[in-house]
Amino acid sequence: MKKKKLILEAELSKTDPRVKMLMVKIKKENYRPDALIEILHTAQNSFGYLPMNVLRFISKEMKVPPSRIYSTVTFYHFFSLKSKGEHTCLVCTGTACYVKGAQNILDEIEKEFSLKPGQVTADNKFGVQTARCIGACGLAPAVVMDDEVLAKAKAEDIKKIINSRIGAGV
Amino acid sequence: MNRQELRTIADQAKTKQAQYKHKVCVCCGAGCISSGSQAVLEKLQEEIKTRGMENEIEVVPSGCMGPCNQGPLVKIQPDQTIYQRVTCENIAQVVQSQLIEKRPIEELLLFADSRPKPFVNAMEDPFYKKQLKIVLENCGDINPEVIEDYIVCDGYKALDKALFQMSPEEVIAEIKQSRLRGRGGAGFPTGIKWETVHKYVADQKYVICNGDEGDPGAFMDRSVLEGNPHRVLEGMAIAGYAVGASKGYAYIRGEYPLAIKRFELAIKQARKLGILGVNILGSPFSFDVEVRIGAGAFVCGEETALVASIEGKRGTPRPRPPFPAESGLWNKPTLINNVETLASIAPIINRGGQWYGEIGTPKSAGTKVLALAGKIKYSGLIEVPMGMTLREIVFDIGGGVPDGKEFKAAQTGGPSGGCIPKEHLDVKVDYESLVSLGSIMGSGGLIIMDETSNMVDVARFFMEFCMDESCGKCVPCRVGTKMLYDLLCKVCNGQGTRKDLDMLEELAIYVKEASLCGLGMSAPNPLVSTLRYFKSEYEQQITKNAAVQGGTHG
Amino acid sequence: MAKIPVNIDGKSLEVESGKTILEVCKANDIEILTMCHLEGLGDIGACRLCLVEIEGINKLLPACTTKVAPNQVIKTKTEKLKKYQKITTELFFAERNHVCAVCVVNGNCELQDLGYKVGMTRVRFPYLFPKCEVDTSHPWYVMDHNRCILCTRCVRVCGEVEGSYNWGVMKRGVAARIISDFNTPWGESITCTSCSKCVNACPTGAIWPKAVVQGQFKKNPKMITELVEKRKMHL
Amino acid sequence: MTKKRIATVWLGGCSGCHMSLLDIDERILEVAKLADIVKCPIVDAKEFPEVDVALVEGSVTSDEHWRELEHIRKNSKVLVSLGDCALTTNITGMRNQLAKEDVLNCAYKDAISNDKEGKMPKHWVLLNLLDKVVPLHEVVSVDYVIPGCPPSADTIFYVLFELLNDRVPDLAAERKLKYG
Repeated sequence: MKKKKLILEAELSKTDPRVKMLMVKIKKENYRPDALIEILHTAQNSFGYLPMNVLRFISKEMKVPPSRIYSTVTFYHFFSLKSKGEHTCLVCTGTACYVKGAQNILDEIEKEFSLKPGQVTADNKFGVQTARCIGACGLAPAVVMDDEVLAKAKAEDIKKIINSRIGAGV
Repeated sequence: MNRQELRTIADQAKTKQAQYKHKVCVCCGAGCISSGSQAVLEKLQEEIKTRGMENEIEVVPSGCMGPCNQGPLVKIQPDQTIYQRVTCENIAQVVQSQLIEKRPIEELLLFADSRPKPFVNAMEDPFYKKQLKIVLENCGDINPEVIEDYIVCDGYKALDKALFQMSPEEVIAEIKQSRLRGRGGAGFPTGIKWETVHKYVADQKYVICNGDEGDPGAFMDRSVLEGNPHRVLEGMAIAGYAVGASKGYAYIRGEYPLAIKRFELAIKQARKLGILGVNILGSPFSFDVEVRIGAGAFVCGEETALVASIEGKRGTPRPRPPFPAESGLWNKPTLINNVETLASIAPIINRGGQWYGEIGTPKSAGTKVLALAGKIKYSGLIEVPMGMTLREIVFDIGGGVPDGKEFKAAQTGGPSGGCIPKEHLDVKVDYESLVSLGSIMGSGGLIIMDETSNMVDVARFFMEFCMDESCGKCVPCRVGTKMLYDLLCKVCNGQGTRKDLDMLEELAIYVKEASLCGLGMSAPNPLVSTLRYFKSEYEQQITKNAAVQGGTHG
Repeated sequence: MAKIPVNIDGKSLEVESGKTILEVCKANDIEILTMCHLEGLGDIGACRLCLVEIEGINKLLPACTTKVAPNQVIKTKTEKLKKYQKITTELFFAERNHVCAVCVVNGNCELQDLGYKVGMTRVRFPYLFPKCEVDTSHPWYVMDHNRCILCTRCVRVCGEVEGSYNWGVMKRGVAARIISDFNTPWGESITCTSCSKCVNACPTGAIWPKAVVQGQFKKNPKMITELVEKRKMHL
Repeated sequence: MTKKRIATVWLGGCSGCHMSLLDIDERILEVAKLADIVKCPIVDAKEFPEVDVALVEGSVTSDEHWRELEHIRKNSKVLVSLGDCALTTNITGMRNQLAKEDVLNCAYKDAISNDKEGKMPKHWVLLNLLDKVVPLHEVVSVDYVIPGCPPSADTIFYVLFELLNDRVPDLAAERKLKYG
């Protein structure tokens, strides 16, 4: 059986503004272990995802056992251990969107970019995700491109938008 | 601030509003924002300013107005005219024609493209006429980000009444008399829940607002939190007073950033006015609320899992008893109510439990907010009295199925609910009637399916959802839902056998009865209800297979 | 302690109030099947083997977490319960790769014993055959996820008794796995004290010491119970 | 009384169950009084004849096994899964975690005993491995089972003897269940 190598990531620098923000939040929550999820939200907001060194940092600062942190992070959909990509396309697969053809959009994206939900392109430019329901059922099928909700989405348009974003290289 | 000052604020705000000739609300619910209402709002403000009409016309970004599919929506008060699909280009025309010349723009009116004669007063349109708005009464008419707007509409009056004219026992009696039932899905009588928490003696109790609206196809709580957060806050404070809690948590889905933002703003504003905090409105009662952001786990809608999540752990449920009312958050007595339940509290206190109890059916009192979506002409958010028939909701309010297709089934209650076929279109939408058909009221999602929907596939879709969302703690749900999903896939792929159908039925009952929490107990519902009403579709899938059986392996 | 009357399987009993149904049954020689329960550890009601029927309650409740109440009429051996116990057992076997023939605890396994007790002759449900890792990085012990039934006895003994919180559960549903620290190899754990409590708490062949061969290892879960009792004595 | 006819078959297994069957020793005489063993890996018979009882060892690992098992089912009054492989796939099922290609490569190309240019066996008369090994009851209906790896001779004899005497064996009630 292959042994997983323990990857020793670079220690976080305390001068990193993102780390500072995280520290402020941890202090504000008084190092209380029950605020773990709030703190993870803060960390993910500033880092974009939850890299292992950030989790180690939180574990050390809050004195919460590693297993507890890892089990919490992997329980919730919202937290990601991997980078989601610079640009993200989130396709809602809630019931209303499903009934109105969300799967077709996902299929088309997979055809065009060879990405399945949860995957990111090799250059980390673009990632595809699904959500269980973003609560925009009246506008089904809904797609969230970066932070913008696109109502009544059509596969063709989505592909165009994605291409223009990746191409723009912003 | 004391109660006198609160009244002064209300009076001042009222006087200020009276000077305006018109109030123009631009819907800034999440639906309309994604249709571009933010730009419309800015354009409108600019237009009013350039015309120098700021003292005549009040422009308000409001919460959800209902027909999300037609957005962005703009509502003109007091005429009650709603314009649909308003763009920045239309704004000048709207101001000129409607506000100055008092001439409604026919082609922009709500449902202008689908009704032979659209209504100038939108409230006369069947979409609105059949509704009864209690929870949503101010939603779409006030600016959810301005506390004064809420106070003008008798906001926090119920809290004032409860704190100064009623004992906690009287508040509970009023709620009991209203026969309000939990709107989160199970329909447990709210008054009895409050009474239970009230009777436990503890140094600390908690009130939790459950805004973890996880059902795919449901956006009622989201709209309430976004459109009228103060109403929920008021409900929480009254609940806190009644049960003796000084601390509240609002657990809101991380997927609803706007709702979180507005609710946090509402808390801040209320604290500033002394409506939250120590000695509320000068009374001895103290209460404060904190927001907890959900991180994406459907099972956290289950109250014991919700508690675990607020404690910062994996959101796994635990067996009940003990119920949270006895031992909840940090093992203290905890009241957990859904957003919509809490939003129903203030009107009940203001207008009396008897008034509320007379709405709806004998067993299910009051109104229910429903989210209409799927294959339906007018999708969106509606509120109807309990006991309205499904037919009225789908055809009179929702306008029926579009594109000349035929209605096939309505799915209620999300992944915990079932499918109601067209034979039962005349079912009354209330807790008991839906249960008798093998579905549940749930949180209020109503997804309409037309003849093109494959019901076996629908069952598979929901089973996949439950399998993914199973926390993995108990065996029936963890392994059972996976087995059911695999079997359903097999049937969908045309490889199922009669034996598989029998196994589906056997396992479904087992998962339903042996699972630990509500997720597992209700996970088989969509499967069971489709098996009940659409068994022929399952059988078709199997007979298709009978012809090829024996040769497909390898 | 106050005594209250209850009726279990037709027998009228006077039992101590405040006890769980499981404790009461044990004290009165009424057999209840369990798997996630280990005396001394906190109960979680997860395996659903100890479900009982209680008159007047329309749900099946786990005996391990439900306290007895006065005049309760409890049934522990109805046909329905027996059927469900059998299905649960089958699902345990179908979920992971329980190849008894090559397992170190073959013949000394709580899961096998459970199968014999419920009379499981075969698993009617399709085996899932998940791909599971075997973590051999610890110098003395092995964690074999093929045999794990997610009872979380190891997780609880590690946190509640040893206090080192090496074990946790990651992900959810059928993808859930027991993890050491940050899902890192057990041998590299910064919290594990190598105390072997998890080895003895584990009911199956999921955690075992390296120095044994197939069918040769006998666990001692009672040791955990005794340890917890001794700790309470403050000698 | 006419004698019953017994067949024993060995699909994807190690023959250990048959060894255990032979371990019933002198009790084979009791069986012989009641039945003839008309087909067995150690009896030279080509076709599978019609029988009263078929004991099938091993799991279904290839298309050939599948066809054979279907044939056995058609020609047997009572079909018994003999041993863990037949029941759970046991050791043979351990390859189910892997892709079929990896399994074949491991055996025919990457094994140390192979020359560097190992060749995949590919001919229409050769059997084709199934993607997944399956237990007997996922292919045909099975009447009785004898778990164990191998089942003890006592258990095998018990089941066989009961069946030959037209009684219903009940391993659970007789406390004869044993896995592994």
